[in-house]
Parts: sequence; structure tokens; C-alpha cells
Amino acid sequence: MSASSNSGSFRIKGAGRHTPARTARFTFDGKSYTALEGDTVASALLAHGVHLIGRSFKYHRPRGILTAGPEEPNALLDVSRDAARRQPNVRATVQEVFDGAKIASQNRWPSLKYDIGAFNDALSPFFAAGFYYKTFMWPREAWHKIYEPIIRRAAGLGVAPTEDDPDHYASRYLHCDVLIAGAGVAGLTAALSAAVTGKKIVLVDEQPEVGGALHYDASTVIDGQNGYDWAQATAAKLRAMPNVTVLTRTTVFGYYNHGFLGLVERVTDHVAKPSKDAPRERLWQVRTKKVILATGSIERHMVFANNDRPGIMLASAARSFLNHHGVAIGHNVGVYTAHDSAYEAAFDLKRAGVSIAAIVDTRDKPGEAVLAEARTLGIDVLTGHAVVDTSGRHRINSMTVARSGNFDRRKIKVDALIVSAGWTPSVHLFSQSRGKLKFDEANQRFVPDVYAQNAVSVGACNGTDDLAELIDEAIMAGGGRLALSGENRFDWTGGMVGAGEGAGPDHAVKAFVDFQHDVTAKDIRLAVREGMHSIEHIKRFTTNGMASDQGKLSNMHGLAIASEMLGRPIPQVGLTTFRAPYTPVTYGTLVAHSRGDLFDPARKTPMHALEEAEGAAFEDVGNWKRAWYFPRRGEDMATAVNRECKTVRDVAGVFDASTLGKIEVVGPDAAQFLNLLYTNAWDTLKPGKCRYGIMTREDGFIYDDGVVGRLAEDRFHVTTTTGGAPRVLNHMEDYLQTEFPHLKVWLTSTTEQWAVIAVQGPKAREIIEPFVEGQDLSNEAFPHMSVAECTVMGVPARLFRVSFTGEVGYEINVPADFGASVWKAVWERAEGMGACLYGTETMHILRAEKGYIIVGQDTDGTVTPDDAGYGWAVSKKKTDFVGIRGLKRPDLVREGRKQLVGLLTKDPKEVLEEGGQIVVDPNQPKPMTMLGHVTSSYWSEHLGRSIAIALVAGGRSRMGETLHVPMADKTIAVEVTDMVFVDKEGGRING
Amino acid sequence: MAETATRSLPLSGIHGGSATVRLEPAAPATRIALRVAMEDVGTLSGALGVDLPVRPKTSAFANGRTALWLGPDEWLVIDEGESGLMTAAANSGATHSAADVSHRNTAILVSGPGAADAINAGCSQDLSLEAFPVGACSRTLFGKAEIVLLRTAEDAFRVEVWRSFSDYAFGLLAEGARDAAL
Amino acid sequence: MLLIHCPYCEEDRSELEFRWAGEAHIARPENIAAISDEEFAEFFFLRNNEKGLTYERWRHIHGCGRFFNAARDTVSDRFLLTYKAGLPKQPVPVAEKFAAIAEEKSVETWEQTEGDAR
Amino acid sequence: MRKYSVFAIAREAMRAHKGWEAQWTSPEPRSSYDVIIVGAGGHGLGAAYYLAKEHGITNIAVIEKGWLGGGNTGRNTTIIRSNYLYEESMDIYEHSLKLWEGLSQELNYNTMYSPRGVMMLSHNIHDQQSFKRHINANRLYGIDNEWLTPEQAKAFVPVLDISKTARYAINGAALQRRGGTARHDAVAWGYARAAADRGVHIIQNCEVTGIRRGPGGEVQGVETSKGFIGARKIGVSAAGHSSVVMEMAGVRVPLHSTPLQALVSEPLKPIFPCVVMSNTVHAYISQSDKGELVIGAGTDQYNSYSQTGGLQIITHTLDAICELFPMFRRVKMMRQWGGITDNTPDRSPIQGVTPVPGLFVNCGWGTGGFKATPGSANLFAHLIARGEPHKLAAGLTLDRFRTGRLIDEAAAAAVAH
Repeated sequence: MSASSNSGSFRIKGAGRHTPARTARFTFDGKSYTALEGDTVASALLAHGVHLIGRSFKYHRPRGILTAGPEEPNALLDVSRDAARRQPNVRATVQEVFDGAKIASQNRWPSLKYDIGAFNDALSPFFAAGFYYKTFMWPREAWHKIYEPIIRRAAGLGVAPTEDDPDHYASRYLHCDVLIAGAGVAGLTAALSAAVTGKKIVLVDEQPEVGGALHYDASTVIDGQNGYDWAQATAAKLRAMPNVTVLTRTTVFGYYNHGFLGLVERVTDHVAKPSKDAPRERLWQVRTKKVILATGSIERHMVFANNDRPGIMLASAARSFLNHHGVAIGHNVGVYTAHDSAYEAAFDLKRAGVSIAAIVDTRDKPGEAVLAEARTLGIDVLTGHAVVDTSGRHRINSMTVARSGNFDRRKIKVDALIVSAGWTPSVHLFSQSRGKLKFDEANQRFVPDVYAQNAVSVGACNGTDDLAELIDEAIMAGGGRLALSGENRFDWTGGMVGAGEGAGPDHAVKAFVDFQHDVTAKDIRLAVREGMHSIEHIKRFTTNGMASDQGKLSNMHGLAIASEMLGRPIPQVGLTTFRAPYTPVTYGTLVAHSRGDLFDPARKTPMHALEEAEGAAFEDVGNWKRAWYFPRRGEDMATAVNRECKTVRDVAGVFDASTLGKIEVVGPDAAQFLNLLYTNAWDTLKPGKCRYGIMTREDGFIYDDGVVGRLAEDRFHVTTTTGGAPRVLNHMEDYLQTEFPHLKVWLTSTTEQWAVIAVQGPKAREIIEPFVEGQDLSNEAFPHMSVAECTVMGVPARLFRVSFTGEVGYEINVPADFGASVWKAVWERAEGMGACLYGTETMHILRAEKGYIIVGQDTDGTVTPDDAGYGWAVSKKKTDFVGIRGLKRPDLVREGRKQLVGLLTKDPKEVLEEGGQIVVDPNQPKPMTMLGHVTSSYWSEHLGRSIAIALVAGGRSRMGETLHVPMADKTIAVEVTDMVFVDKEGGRING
Repeated sequence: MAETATRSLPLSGIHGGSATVRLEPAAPATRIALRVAMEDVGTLSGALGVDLPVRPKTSAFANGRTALWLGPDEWLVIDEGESGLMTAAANSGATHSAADVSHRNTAILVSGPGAADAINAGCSQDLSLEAFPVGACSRTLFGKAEIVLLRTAEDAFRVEVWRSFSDYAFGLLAEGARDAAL
Repeated sequence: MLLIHCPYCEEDRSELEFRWAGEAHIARPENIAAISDEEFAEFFFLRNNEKGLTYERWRHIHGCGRFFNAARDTVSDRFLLTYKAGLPKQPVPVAEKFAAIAEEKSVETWEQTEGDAR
Repeated sequence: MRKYSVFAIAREAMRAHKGWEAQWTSPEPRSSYDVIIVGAGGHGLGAAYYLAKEHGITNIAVIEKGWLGGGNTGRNTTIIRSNYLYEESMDIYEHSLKLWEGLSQELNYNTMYSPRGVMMLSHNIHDQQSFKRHINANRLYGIDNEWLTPEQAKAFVPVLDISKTARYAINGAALQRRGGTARHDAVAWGYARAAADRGVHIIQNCEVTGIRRGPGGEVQGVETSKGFIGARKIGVSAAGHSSVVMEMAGVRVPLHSTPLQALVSEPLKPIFPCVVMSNTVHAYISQSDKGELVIGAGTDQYNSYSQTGGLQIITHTLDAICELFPMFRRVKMMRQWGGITDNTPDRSPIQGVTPVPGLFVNCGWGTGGFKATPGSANLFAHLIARGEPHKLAAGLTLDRFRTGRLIDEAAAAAVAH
């Protein structure tokens, strides 16, 4: 062993695949270290002999590095590039070191070595599984006020980021014929085989390089060359083919319906100075015809007392650190195993100059070949033995060994211990695809059985252990022809699930099944004793498998212990469901581009920029940004709105109505169609005229409203509410396509074809007159509720004489690209005449003064046309329209329904709160009987008092009655009135 | 009044793209949303001077006009000049619906070797040449906006989008273009 | 995310382009004004909500815009067929039906994976 | 039943916890019972418990096709609140909330009811009008719910982004302080333990395959995978599978069964103090005692019994969450899952008698049934015992779909969770 470089005294000269000259500096808990490029944080720390990495969730026990992959439950760290780029809960075994990385341990205070929380470990007899269900109940409030905050502070792992993430993320949809998950021997072979067929192939692997198990398995020979080298050469060959995409550092995290898979590619987290244009991660959403699952298998740990000390590690992980990273995990390593794979780890370590204290094997008869090799290398093998305990505070310093069934124990000094209980096929994706597993009794494992989608599993994830067989299977899955040979040094045997000897008896022994959540074998036994007989109950009661590694190591052990305790075979106990994601996925990646301006389209009208320049405040209405009011210098909202209201009534105002939905209804049966879709009659409407229409659904409740203009016998210009446009069109299409397909009529959304400039007020006509050509605007020629196609400022326009204010009103529709230009000219003239710009707030007030309703504000989906006082808009002559039957249901025709009425506060200065509830007797005890609520309420500058509209039970029969609106601090008396507050005779509108 | 309205395009002045993707707003065009029953397709084709395609996902081009199949009785007809599409349709004599949508839509031209990748940042369709050859067109979703996509060349697309969604579409294309260049 | 075959576009497209539109083949009564309250409630509210084979409507709202019908297995979410609006209820081909039954049995439903001993 | 307490734990700690008894037993079914409840979720188990406790009926079987608490009880995001709009809703949810407040003590099982507050974000004037309508109605009904300014909301949830430039800036919030969360499994287990202690049989892994009816149409019992089990009263409380079970008795109910997904993050130290919901951007979020951010996504659009949903539902939800809480972009999704929700046309539940004598139904809780668990169970027990609804549940009948007297919380723009 030589401490050859400053990249760590545990580096083995000549071992590993990194270049010694290429180094990177990082800090861990403030201390600086040098790593080699290609190191994971785990390998870099191990190279410096650092084994204590973190603290466990519940007992705060010291923990080290257990694995070399994404299944790592212990070594979770906080990794940051800078203050805003801080990432909690990062697996040290996955994160590659980059120059300048700042890395910190988690879940400890004040420091990793001296953690107050470790007191929990001493109290652990009290903290058995599910203990919190049995206590913390007295007194009543104490759970929320005292116990829960303490538990919360102790729980959790990393600290959430506190700054907005400055990185960006990308997303891409991808289509292929075959997606291959995993680029180990099986995946690469399948890819080669599939690639020659010319199909479009995507090969994905989560590691920085392809190779899978070949990272640690240095003895496998494929196609006559070292396995790892073959893998890299094969990847290069595949990358060169036009029909193949190879994605590394990319995890298939979810296998969803109909060949849809989610992938996450880590683009820059390993780079010291990423390009600004590079996303941190990229989401790939793949639709594939076929999936080849070559996801390999995961080694299991041994379950025995104090099996969680730093320095205890999976055998394959120790091999990865040695063979790939060139790092020895200790000087004097013990081995505890039930499977041959750990022997190979011992051989590799021994050959690298590490002494092997002993191989402790639970089996009486390990594989002959490995046993022979151990003898050759002079390694002590204790068959039929168990490790029953370990010692060492922050790192293992000895293992206690006993012969099976014997009480004699002896301590063997070690500075690391490698373990293997065998291998669990990675069937996560198969299971997510809703395939059905079967239990392989002989090998104590679940393997794929029945497929629910077009997928095939190859290699270790399919339970195929033999290399030659695996290669054949992969070639077959790929569908091509290929000659490939492979050779293993040893055929592995063995494996066990459940607790080894020394995991019990239950008193005071902690044999961990799930490391991160501190679930021990006795916790699982306790769950069974307490009546938890379903594996899901056991999981939930103990939290086994619910940590951030989602049970990759613990599920099979937990199941086996439960099975033994229940006296039922494993398949009868069942298996918990594998859920996406396979490994945790960053929210930012799933969100990808949908952030900031791209979170949701902000729809703006053609006049938006001009309105902005005039100082408009905007409000959100659905996706639209609408001008809300136009404050002048020094004005607050109320002042501005009062001025706008007064100006419109006295002079005129200009309003942007472009967002109103517009649907062009064209065809010989257009009127007949509208007859069916609206409660009103349309065949009587003459071309050139408009009518206000109400639309109900079959249930008879108001769905939308708007003015409809008839441009020709066969052409209507329908308007809808701003928010209702898409759903109204969908509703109309539904009836047209499926209920009334015989009608010759078509619908086209023209909302955005037209910019709509409303000019309202006594001077409206005077303002627009000079701009309009081809239409006489006189009252006689163009009275209220008229429509005409004409020319405005030289461009074809649709001019409506309509009013939502009660004043003379016009709505100029010009093709949208001309909107800004026309608006500018009209406003220039209007301004000169003393008019104003006004926004939606003023529009709301002016219409309320006239008693015009806003669907969605004064109605809420439970209001009939009659309730709203619009019974006149429901045709009595028509024999059919959508809603005709719903309107006649008993509850819709009963007495006492809520009806829209006006409310006037006794104190004219008092403005009711919209949403205020109305009662007869404000002094009644709670719960009070409520008659309805205030739907609209404003200060009316024109009237010099407040006005309101309300839904009130039996409202129209209560005219003149005094009711009350009780607020938190006072009760407001109101009088029920008519809904029209201004110009009841309607003279102004026709002026 | 002498003053004549001037036209301002929703994406005027905007530009963007990356090393492999060029993004530019298309020139103004005349467009109609055309609806006509199968039996009258021939008549309308004659009137418009372009054969309305009847196979899904296809388009036709003739006399400066492009007709895009959007649905079994629905086409988007684009004329890049100031032409009388509405009048031509009206004069066909056949029952149909034509609505002028020249200003409802605007278009973004996406070109370059990364064009398909840029669009696939938000479009779930397979844009390989086998699945979406030159001339193919489809209404679809691009992120959270509806678009009509037309492939005009192996490495060029026209993205038709409603004007109020055009900022969003351009912004998302710019992100896609940036990523496609990596 | 489902993959749905649009019978008008004659192509499989992502669910993103579609909107589900409820149970299929519920005809609006021709004499709707004359039906009873019970009949109206049945027409407007009551749905089969089948577990297994269901006939439903979809609209290719961000595609060709057409409403169409589909037969789908609500346990496996497999589409057995789709067909144009206006056609009567189409029988599921026998082979598809068997495939669906097999698939329904083959998919791991939560009852199977998360159930207790059987 | 051995009482749970800190002393019991201390005693057991001394003997390696060997003395705990099973929380419930797994008996073989008798040939008949007085009452059968189909579905051993929180609602069904709770109904059995209240039948035994308040109505003296103990000869009850709760029949469950999977494992108890394995349906929506064990899959939801555990939000509890009662600030609904309509009286029918306020009645039942407030009844429930009051029971939540004492449930741990009642059951001698820590259900971890945590009144940490449920905040609904208002993003526009429409939200504000709707929330104030709720707040006023709630106040006059004796239910707490208050309006907060954006600054007050931020003081309550420091990680909230209240900047005016946000795409959907926040203009206020409604807060129900008594709202909060509870531990979902504990509710099912607590009721199961307390019911079993009173003699109720909980029969798991037993699928109901038919409902047998007598000559007068009345129920006689259920066919199950374990054979016929008799009963003159059957209560169906089968959530997403209600349509399937009711169909066995020939009763159609106006339900859609739809997948609803949820997700949790990796565990984090406390960062999120309450429940926040936003109707406008479609998301809700809280943090569990274990430290996971628990996030509810929307329902998928189609009927399905598959308990899987589309990834696009998850991504859309996270779009919204990250807009509201930009610092969560680097947080990671650890696990996603789905349940089957049973949704009615008016998004309000159905609890009442059916046209079949002896058959009672409790369904249609949609995406929000967890909060109702104790109240619904309590009133369902009353319904089964008395044969007619309690006055607090009188409006929840099936008949409302005939008369049109709907309880349209969705139309009233309440957040439906």
C-alpha cells in the first residue's frame, strides 16, 4: 500500500481508471481535500480515509458509505457550488467531485463527530417502531404545540435551499423504437443487436460511463478483452451509428403508460465551470415502441447487530472503489457474507495489498472455486460462522464472530468490513410498467413474469446470472444477429434474505434492515406482533423502505423477516409496490422550461403596450392581462376609478374589450344552431342587428352570456365572456359534432382576429364618427344593438352599437394588427374631447349601476336565467334548447330560490364587502340562517353613494325590506331594491 | 379622415436562436380558417387555386398559397401576399365557412439543424423525417400553447400560433434553441 | 401519459392533445322537454363508471378538433379501439377482448401487489 | 384493550416490547352479522366503531378486499379543514373537525391531528370575492376562517413568494387556523383497533363479489371471495369502487372514478409550517412530520381504476409549486403515487338510503374525503342504525340529482380538496 499522491493515502498505485495528474479540490465540513477527476465524493473521501459521513434519521447514529451507487441510504450530503446552488440529500456515491465543491454533512448538531441528537440512540428502547402512535396524546393541545415541533426538528435530513435556484433546466420529447435501460453487459449487447436492425435505439445509463457491473468486476472478459474496455469500445461504436443515441448520467426514473418513460440527464453537476447555456439537468420524455430492461441487480447487506458502523460496506462497493477509483477502503478488511461475490472483493483487495482479516461465511459450503482461490491467496475463511456484533464509535474497529449455534465469540480487529447477502434484481421499472413479478424460490428473489407492456428484461434484472446465457438473452432481445463471447472468473452461488444470526434476540440489539430510517429486524417483528400482517402495514408501521432510497436494500430483508415471523412463505406476504421515481428527481427538472415568463402564457391584447405606456394597472383574467384602471400621477385606485366612472358618464371613455371571446358561426343552419345552444330565439334576429344571449347547460344554470350580432343570414358574430371563450367553443363543438351533426354550420374562434376598442359615453358617436366610413352612425340608421361591416381608418371593420355602461356605446372591431394604430388615433381624439381611458374596474361599476350581470361574479353555476332576473331571455316558444328540461326540475322552479336584487346600504357611504352574507336577524345565534350573499358592490361616484347586487333567497318578493350584512366588527343594514340604479328608463343608451 | 391605420405585428423586432437554430417572425400573411364538407372540397380547391389535401397531416402548395389539413373538414389556408382568399372562397358557390384569421395567427420560422430538437422542447410529436416529412403539418401543443406546425424543409418549420401566445411560443422556442445547440 | 389513436388523424398521438369527454353513446333524448325528472337525472348524471371495458368519448382538441369514441379497459388503461363519432357502438374484436382480459389479469393492480395473502 | 400511554411504552421498553398485543385480529367471518360494511377505510372502520360505541350494535363485519386503510385513506395528502361554503358542507365538515380535535384521546391512538392552519391563496379579484364569501359564511356559521393580506400570509409562511411581479401574484389568502393535517394510517389503525376491541370483525383480503337480495328486494347479505355472509343492513363505503359495489345491487350512482396523484419530496428539516392550497395555479402542499414536502396533484381527466396517472399531471403541479416557492426548484421528488377518487357531479358527497331496502351508501367524497373521516363515519353509523340520515347529513341524499338541489361547492369556486 502506498500513499502515492495527495489525492489520498488510501489510493493504490496502478489501480483504478482515473488519471493521477488530473485533480480537483473540494471541502468537506470545512476541511479541504484533493480528489481525482472521475471520483465520486464517496471515493474521494475514502481515499483520504474518511468514513464518517452522516447521521441517521432517527437515532442519529454515525454512518458511513455503504454502497457505490444510487441505492446509497447513508452517505447523504449537502453539496454546493455557491450559496444559491446548494443541494441537500446528495448521494456521495453518485455525485462526482468537481473543483470547488463545498460539501457538508447533514442531520447533526453541533458537528458530525459530536451530535447531540445521538442521545436518541441511548433512548432507543423507548423509540420502538410506531411508538409515536401510543403516546404524546396528553394533554390534547400538546401534540401540535410541544411534541410535534420537537419531532419535526429531529426528523428530516437535509436543509432545504433558501434561495431561488439560478440554474435552468431543459426538456425534450424523444421518440424511438427501442429504449434500453442500463448499459452494462446486457444493455450494451442488446443495443448492439438492436442497432444492426436499423431501428431507432436509445441506450441509457445512470453512470458517467457505460459498463454497469464492469465498473467493479475487473475479471470479466468479453470478446477477448477486459470487460470494462469492451464496454467503452462498444459505446463508441454505438455512438457512431446514426440510429443510436447513447445517454449517460441519465436515469430512467419512471416507466408510465403506453411506452412512455421519463428520463433525467445530469448535465452540469459534475462540471467545475458549466457553460451558461447548459441546463443543469435535462428531462427526456420518451415514447418508445419497445423497452429492453437491462437494469442489473443490487447487492444486499447482511442484517446483524450493529451492522451500520462507518467502514461497513457492500462487497461490490469495495470493489468499485478499488477497481474503478483506485481506492482501498481500509488496511485490514473483514468480510461477512452469504454469497460468493464477497470473495471476489476479498481477492481483489488482497491482490492490491490490503490484508483480509477473515472471510466469515454463514454457509457451510461456499462455492468450491472461491474457496480454493481463498486458500491460494492465504485468506482465512470461517464457514458456518456469523458476525454477531461490531465495535468502533465513528468507524468499525472490530467484528465479533461466532460459529453458528455456538455461544463462543471472538473479536477480530478490522478497519473495514465488507458484506454481501446476495443480489436483488432491479425490477423497479418492470414493476412500474405494471408487469407482474414471480418469486424465484431457489434464489429467494422476485423476477419479471408477465409483461403489461412491450418490454423484455435481460440480464441480472431478469435473474439471469450466467454470462453466456445473459449475452444470448440480450442478443435475442435486441432482435439482431451477433456473435459475442463472455467469460467470468467465478460462477457465484449463495445468497440469503432476512436477518442473519446475531440479528436477534430482540433485546437491545440493533440489526439494521433500513439504514436511513433506522428500522431494525426487531421493529419488523414488533409490527407483526401488533397485528400488522400485510407487508404494506409493516412498511407503514415501521417505515421500512420509505426512506430516500425507497427500500432498494431493505425491502427483501424486511419481507423475509416478516415472512418468517408470520410463518408464511414470502410470495404470500406480498411485495410493496415500486413507485416512480427510481431515484429522486429534481422539481426544477420536471418543471423544466415552465418557469417565470414561460410558466403560463400571459396573453396580451394588441393595445397592451400602449395601455402600459398610459400607466395602466393590469389584472389577471384567466390567462389574459387586462387593463384594470389608469391612474394618473398621484392617484390611488379609488380616485382613478371614480374619475374614470364620472368621465364616462359625463363625456366618454375608451376601453379595450379585445379579450372578449368571439366565435364566428357560419352556415345555412347557423340560426337554428344558435337557437339550440342559447335560451333566446335567433331566427327572428335580422342581419345587422345584435341581441344579448344567455347560454345554459342541460342543467339550466347560466353557463355564459354575450352579445351576438347577425352579419348575414348565414353568419353570426358571437361574443362570450373573456374567461369562458375556450369552454364555450368546446361546448358548442360538442353539440354540433355529436348531437346536431345534421346541421350545416361551422364554428371558428376569432377572438384574436379582432382588436376591440369600445367607446362609451355621451360623446361616443362624436369621437368615432370621423374614423368610420361606409356606415351612417345616426340613431335612425344605426340604433342601439346594431352591427355593421364597414371601414375604420381604411381597414375593414365590424362596428357594434352596444353598451355595457348604459351610455351610448360602440365597439370597433378591427383586424388585430391594426388595433394599436386605431386605438392610438381614437384615443388621441377622445382625449382632446375630454374623454378618458378606463379599465375593467370602471367597466364593472358602470355595468353594476345599470344592473348588468357578470357571469361568474353575480352567478356561480347555480343561478338560472330567472334567478338572475333574465327570465325574459328564455324563449317560451322554442320546443328545444340546451337547458330546456333542466330548468323545469323541482328545485329550479321552487319558491324562495335565491334571486339577484339590488341592495342599498342605509348609510350611503358604506360600501359592502363582496362576499358579505345576508341575514334577516343579525342577532340570531350561530349558526345563522343566511339568505344569500353580496355578489357585486361598489362606490358609485355618479350616484354619490354605494350600490350592490346580491343573491337573496326570495329576493324579488323582498323589495323594500331591510336586511342585514353582519361583518366581523359591525352589522350593516341594507334595503332590498331593484337592480337598476342608473337611468332606469334607459334613455341615455339610445341618446 | 385621411389617416389610415398601420399594421403592427405581434413579434415585430424580435429575434433569437442559437448556433444551430434560427428563429424569426414570418412576414405578414393572409389566412383563412376554411371549413367545407367532403363533397365540396373540389369546388373550393378550384376557387382557391390550391388542392385542399384530404390526407391527414399533409399540406399542399400552389400559386403562393399553402393549404394545411387540420381536420377532416378543416383547413388553414395561408397566402403570403395580400390576396383575396375570402372573396375567392365566397365566389366558389359551394356551402362552406371561411373566416379571416390573418391577424389571429402569427408565425415563427424555425430553421437550422437543431430546428426539430428546439420544437421538441415543448412538442410531443415525433418530428423525425419518417414521421413528419417535409410538407407534413399538424395542429398540436407546444408547451402550454396550441400551434399549427408545418415542415417547410428538412431543417425548417413554420409555427403558426395565436398572436397572444406568440411571446410565449417564441420564448419557449428560444429555450429549445439554446438547448438544441449543446 | 396515454397514447391515443385518433380515427380522423389516423395516427397515435400523446394524451396531451386530447380531452376526455365522458361516457359514449348517451343520446340526448329527442323529446327532452317531455321526459320525467327521473329520466332527466339518468340522462344527465348517471354514468356506468365501468371497471373494465368502457365506451367513452374523447376530443382531439389540440389536433383535428374532432370528437370520437373509444373502447378502453379502465383497469389496464389499454385502448381496444377508437372510432369516429356518429358510428354505433362498435364491438371490440374478439382477439382484442381476450388480450384485454389477459392484460387485465396480467397487470399488477394494487389489490394484487398490495393485498395480503391470497 | 391495553391502554396506550407513555407508561405503557416505558414498561414495554424494559422487556423489548414483547408485551404489545395485536391492534386488531383477523377473524374468519361468521355466517351472518347485524351489519356489514363494505370497505375498511377510515370511513368504514369509523362507522363500525361508532355503531358499536354510540348505537350498541357490535355484531358487525367490515369487509375489505385488500388491507385495511389501503385505499384512499392511506394515499391522500391528509388535509383537514371545514371552511366550506354551503350549509350542508359546513355541517358535515365542521362536525368532522370537532371530532378530529378529540380523536386521539377518543381512540387512545395518536392520530397526530395537527391544527397547523390551512391557507388558500388568492391570486385575483375573483378568488378574493369567492374567499370572502366563504369567510363570511363561515363566520356566521361559527367556523373560523380569516382573510390575510399578502404580507400577513408571508408572515405565516415565510417561504411564500408575494412579489407583485409573479405571474399570478398573490393578493391575499384565506386561513383556517384549526385546519391542518393528521397521520392517515393512524386514523385507519386507531379506528380498527377501537372497533375490534368492541367486537367488530375486520375481514381483510375478502372481496365482495355480489349483493344478495330477498323477494322484497331487500338485502340479505354479500357474496364474497370467502363465501356468503348474511346481513340485513349493508353500508357501502368503498370510495373509488363504490360504483362497482353498488352495481351489484342494481343501483347506479352518479360517480366518476378518476386517478388522483400525489408526491412527496426527500425529507427536509422543517421549512413549511402549514398547508397551502392554490386553486388558481392548481396545487397544494404541506410538510409531513418526517420532513417530506407532501404535494397533491390534480386528477387525471379520464375514468380509471388503474391508480396510475400521467407524468404531465405531476409536472404541471410542480410548475405551480415552484412558481409559488421558487427555492423548492432544487428539492427532489422521492415518490409519486395515485389513488382512485369517486367524484359526483356537484363535488359533494352522497350519504343516504338507496332504493334497495337495507342498503346504505357513503360515497362521492372525491378528492377530499380524508378530512371528513370522523364526521362521515359518525353520521353514516347513525344512518345505518336508524335507517334515516342524521340532520347534519340530511342534504347529502341521492335524491338531489333528481330535484336539482345540488350542493355545488365546485361551482362556488371552493378549492375542492
